[in-house]
Amino acid sequence: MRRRRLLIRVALLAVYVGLATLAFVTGKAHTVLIDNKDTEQAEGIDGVLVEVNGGEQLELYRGDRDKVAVQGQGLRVRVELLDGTATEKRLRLPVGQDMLLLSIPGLLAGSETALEPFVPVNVAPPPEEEEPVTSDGLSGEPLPETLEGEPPPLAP
Amino acid sequence: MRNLRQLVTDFGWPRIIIFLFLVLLFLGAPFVRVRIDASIADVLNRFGQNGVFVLAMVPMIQSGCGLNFGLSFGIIAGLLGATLSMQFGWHGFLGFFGAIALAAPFAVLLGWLYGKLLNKVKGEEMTIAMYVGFAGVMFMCIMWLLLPYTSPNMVWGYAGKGLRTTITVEGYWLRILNDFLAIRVGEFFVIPTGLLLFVGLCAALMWLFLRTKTGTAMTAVGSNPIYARASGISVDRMRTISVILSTVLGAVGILVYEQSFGFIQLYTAPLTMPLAAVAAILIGGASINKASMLNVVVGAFLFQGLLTMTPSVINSALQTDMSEVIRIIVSNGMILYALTRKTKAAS
Amino acid sequence: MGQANPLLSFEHVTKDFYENVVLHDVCFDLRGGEILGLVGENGAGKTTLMRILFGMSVIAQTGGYQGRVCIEGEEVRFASPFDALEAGIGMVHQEFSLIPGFTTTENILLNREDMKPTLLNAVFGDRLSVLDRAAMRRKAEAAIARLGVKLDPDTLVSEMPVGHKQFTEIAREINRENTRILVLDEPTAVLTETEAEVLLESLRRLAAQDIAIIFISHRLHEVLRVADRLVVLRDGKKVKDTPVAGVTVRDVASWMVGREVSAERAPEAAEQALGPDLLAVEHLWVDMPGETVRDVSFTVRQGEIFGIGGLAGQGKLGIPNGIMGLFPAGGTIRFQGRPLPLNSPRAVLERGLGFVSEDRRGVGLLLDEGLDWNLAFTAMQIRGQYLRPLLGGLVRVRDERGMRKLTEEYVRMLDIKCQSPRQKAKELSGGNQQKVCLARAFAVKPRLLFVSEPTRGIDVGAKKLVLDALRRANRESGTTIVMVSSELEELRAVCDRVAIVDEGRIAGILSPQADLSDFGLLMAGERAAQEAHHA
Amino acid sequence: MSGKRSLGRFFTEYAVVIIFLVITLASIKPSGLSLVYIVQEMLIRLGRNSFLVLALLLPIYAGMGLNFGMTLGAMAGQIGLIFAINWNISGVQGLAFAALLGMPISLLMGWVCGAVLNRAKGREMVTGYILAYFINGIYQFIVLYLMGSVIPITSPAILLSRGYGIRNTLNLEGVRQSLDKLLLLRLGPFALPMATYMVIALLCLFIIWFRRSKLGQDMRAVGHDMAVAGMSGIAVDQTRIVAIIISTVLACFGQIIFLQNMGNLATYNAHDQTSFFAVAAILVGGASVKKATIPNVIIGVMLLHSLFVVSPLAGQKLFGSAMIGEYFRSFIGYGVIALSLVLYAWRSRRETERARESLRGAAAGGAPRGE
Repeated sequence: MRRRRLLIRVALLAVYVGLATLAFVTGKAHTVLIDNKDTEQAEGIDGVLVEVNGGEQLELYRGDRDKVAVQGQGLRVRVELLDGTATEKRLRLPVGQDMLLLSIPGLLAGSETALEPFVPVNVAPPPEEEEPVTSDGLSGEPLPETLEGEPPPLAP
Repeated sequence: MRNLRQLVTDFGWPRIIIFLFLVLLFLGAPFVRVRIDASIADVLNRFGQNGVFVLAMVPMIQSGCGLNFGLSFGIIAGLLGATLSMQFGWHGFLGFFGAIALAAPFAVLLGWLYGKLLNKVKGEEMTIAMYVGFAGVMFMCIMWLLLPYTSPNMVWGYAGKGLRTTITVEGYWLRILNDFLAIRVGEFFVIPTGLLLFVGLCAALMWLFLRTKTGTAMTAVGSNPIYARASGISVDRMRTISVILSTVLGAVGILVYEQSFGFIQLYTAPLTMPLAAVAAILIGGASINKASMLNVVVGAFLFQGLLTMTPSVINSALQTDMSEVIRIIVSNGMILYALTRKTKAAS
Repeated sequence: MGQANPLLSFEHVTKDFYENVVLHDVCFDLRGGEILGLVGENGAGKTTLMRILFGMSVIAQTGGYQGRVCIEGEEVRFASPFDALEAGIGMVHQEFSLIPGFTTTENILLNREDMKPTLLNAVFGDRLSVLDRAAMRRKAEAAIARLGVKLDPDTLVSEMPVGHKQFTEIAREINRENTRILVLDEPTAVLTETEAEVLLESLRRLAAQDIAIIFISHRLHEVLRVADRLVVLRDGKKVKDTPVAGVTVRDVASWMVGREVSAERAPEAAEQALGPDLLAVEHLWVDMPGETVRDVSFTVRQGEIFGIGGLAGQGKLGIPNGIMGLFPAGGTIRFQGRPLPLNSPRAVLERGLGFVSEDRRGVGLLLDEGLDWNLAFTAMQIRGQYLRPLLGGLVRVRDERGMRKLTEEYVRMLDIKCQSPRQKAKELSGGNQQKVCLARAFAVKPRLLFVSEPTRGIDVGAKKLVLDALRRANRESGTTIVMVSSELEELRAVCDRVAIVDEGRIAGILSPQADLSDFGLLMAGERAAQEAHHA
Repeated sequence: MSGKRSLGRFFTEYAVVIIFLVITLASIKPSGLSLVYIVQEMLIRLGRNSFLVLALLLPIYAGMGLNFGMTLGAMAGQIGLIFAINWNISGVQGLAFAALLGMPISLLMGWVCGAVLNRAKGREMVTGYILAYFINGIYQFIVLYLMGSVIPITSPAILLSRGYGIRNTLNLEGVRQSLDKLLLLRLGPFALPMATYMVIALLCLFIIWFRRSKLGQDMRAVGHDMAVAGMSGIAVDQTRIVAIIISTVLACFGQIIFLQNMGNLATYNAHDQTSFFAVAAILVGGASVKKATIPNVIIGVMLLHSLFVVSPLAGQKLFGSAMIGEYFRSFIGYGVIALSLVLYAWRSRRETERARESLRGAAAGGAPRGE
């Protein structure tokens, strides 16, 4: 009996860790920059419609760049040219990378480096935040003036 | 060696740790360019400022009502006294002692009602005291907006009605006690003798009261209520007297605090003060049904010492505002330590 | 019904608490289906015997016991009451151990509920299985049926009459399948006559189902009616072990108390000239938990030492506590001819009545304060003594010197062993603490002094000193004393008259020289044949 | 009991609920809010707060009064959320991740809280309150100083400019209302966050099931009479600790549901008000320190929050200042907790006296009383 209970508890622990990683992997959000600039292999395409993971279509002219937030690791990109031909590609996103750059011309040309991590160079300093207000029963007043911060109402 | 160990157990380990921590801060001060004399002056000032609050804890602990989480009633009475005295435009000593005189009837009335309530409710008195106190403070917040105060110094500029959140005591009775016979040594070091004398007077009166016939009866009710009842003492009357005393001292305490601090803080300010006073008396070594003058002095000194020293020394040493967090952990830790002692719960 | 060896047997069981012996070489045995009546005065050792049987921790803490306790021949030493329960021994206490908010079924099955396992058991253990309410109900009804009483399994215990609570507790004990021995400690104390009768009837039915029963009670006529055999304990020794046939209540009473008069009775030179009635009590009732007084009337003469005796729980302690106003009371009391208000300790103290409580540590002392405090406190509060004016009489403060002088005076008089007058009361021995309580009462110079259990739990030397102090106070300063005690010997040695209280009423008042079995009879609740003449 | 007395008992029993009902109804008209808006607010707040209030039930069963120490669970939930935001996990998975991460922390906190409360029997509520502040100090130490320096927090969006310590308010953009929007049902003018309601319903089922389990029965026994439960072999202290652990873990999940609905996390203040609101709500619903049921929770949340919606505007109309409305509702909030605690303590004292009298009645059979 002892052994069986131990076995079950280990199994439960495994399920717990599994669930956590599943949530992590499927939930991880990335921002993908859709880029239509010239690159060494291919130059930008004039007028192209790009749809990522079934989201709404982005219209890009040559030299444009747009941003899309993606949930999960899978990336399904559907590119439609002015002349109507459409191609669809499936890509894997590296888990740890928050920001990535997808070059549409590179993608169409089938180059390996179409999708590579994007390191934000000069990130604008986050707005100057006020001194952290720590409060408890002994110093700052515990009860904010408005007891209930007004939440944005649910979209009716 | 034996009495050293005895001293340690009497004094209790947590208090020794805090005391050593405070000594460390004082020793470390010069290395981080913090002036020792200015710090000591600051500690003395804050000791006087909060001394009466901590003293207000003693009567209710002695009579077995436990820690007075409802001190806000005394503070409300004090605020009423202060605002009325300012409304009448009294200045200087008349202003300060007038405020005490005006606050006294409110304090006695509120104390009596609060005492009656506590007698009806045995068990979980502290939680009830806390929430009745909070409700009282909130009720006063509404009153501050409605009461017909007119003195320009206190009323909101644009509306002309309802009191400001903080009212300066400038020109009325600012530092009336602090500067009385103040001794100034060098540019930074000043001893607020008036303030210390006043606090000393209150402590002496309390020490004396505890020696009187009623005072003795009250202490007996605290240590064994059944014994007191068997000796013809009315337990409920003694507890009510101790609550009234604690509330009156609370009123005096807020006035002493304001004259030294410089501002009358209304609305939700009183919510935090009871916990600070409770933490101080417990750091001083008081238990849930026994508190002495020594506990008051040691407690107020250690607690205020902690409050003044940690921000200056720790911040400059570690370049962070860690002091806030340390103070929360230490003071609440002390209350927790007292609440989990094996003494029988307040009757 | 005889088995090979007896179901339960005590062999040469001996036990002592510090230096006084509580049980001395007790041997008796018990067969299945037999009802054994166990009787004896307070302190005769009944409770200690049961504690040994149940392996209560207090026994191990005070040095364990000698001798053997055997079940079906092999020796058993239970580490805790739970082991006893597992071995099939159930115990029904006098004060109920039931959960008021639970129904009868839930109480009967408390912590032995039937459960349906759930898949969570594998992970969190069997406390997460669901209760099988239907099975629980069936088991409860079976246990009630075995008792032969009608109990509704769904009513809440808090809404039950007292008798039903008793049956619920018994049902809980016998619900355990392997219960073979059932111990009942004063089960009929709180029951009315009819309820007691139903209880006895159900006990006989249980015995018929081969369950052995130990029936502890002071109601001798009930014991004689239901028990097959009788064991009488006195001062820790088994003095009688006989079948019930042919035994009368008078025999049992004399066995219970029959001992040669050991404490010497100082022959009074001349019968003291007793003054008029100082205290007259009519139809006094007192609501003191465990010591209820129903209807007591008596008078006490000026200068007399009036004794009140009786078994524990009969209400003798209720009398002083009620008159002194410590517990709600009613009836009319006249002191020195004038009516005395009830339920107000202050008024009674001001009229000059003093009280030394039986509960030394709980009521009698301020444990965290010094001796001077303890002694002078009542005098200060009632008489305003030991206060000195300060600031020109504006305020009166404790006169520390006066209090210390008073303390030193009484420390000498009562030979209280202490380091200094300021020593904390909790640091003194039991005997010295009792002397402090006495000194506190004497300090108020009372006209009438109630003394409750003055010698309980103190060493023999201190007992003699306390009793002498009481005699001296009575003879020298003429204090009338009402002494309440369960030590019959002391009452007969010290008092001029002794009243015996049974079930909240005075069963009778006897002279100290009266025959011991008369005392025994009164204690057992048999009304004395004729009203005892005043000595 | 005679009709009159049981009516009297009804009023004292539900005095709090009645007072609240009257005040709320009275202030609806002056607040000028449309009924549709109020009902919609009720639906949102039921989803947001019910889980937290339900977390109070188990400690009440186990006789430990109102668990002010549930704030510990709220802090654990917030720590979980901080990590979820740091690793930028969005949507319902973000909530799940936060909950999974918060669970072990709240389990540990619950164990600590239970052990401390066992050392302060008889004054559990105030000890829980102070313990919440004490752990708040440690929480601030971890979140303000360790996160970023010792604990690997990388996302610049949530770190303070000085490189370590979490900012005052975090924008829960990724997970905002993800649970509420999961199954948003449109019913006429109202939007019903069905997914949240389902999670709450699941918890209610668990509580109902739990009451019928052996552990639930032990808990009720300990709640009614600790001594008798102990004598019958129930591990009293351990049962009480389990009650607190479950309550703290539920508070952790509840806080995550609360914050996903609010949309932003006040890192250092959000948990201060959690226990106040939950306790006020359950007491307004007619619960007491010893007796609480699921209906008390539902009624309490609706009543308390409807007043919190209407009172500022009512205050504006009646007294000409919204501030009065705000203070009024804080006064009512604290007042209801004080009132119900006082009523409960006073009634239990009177009950013990009445129980004594009923005994006395039998005892004083002999002599007619006080003749």
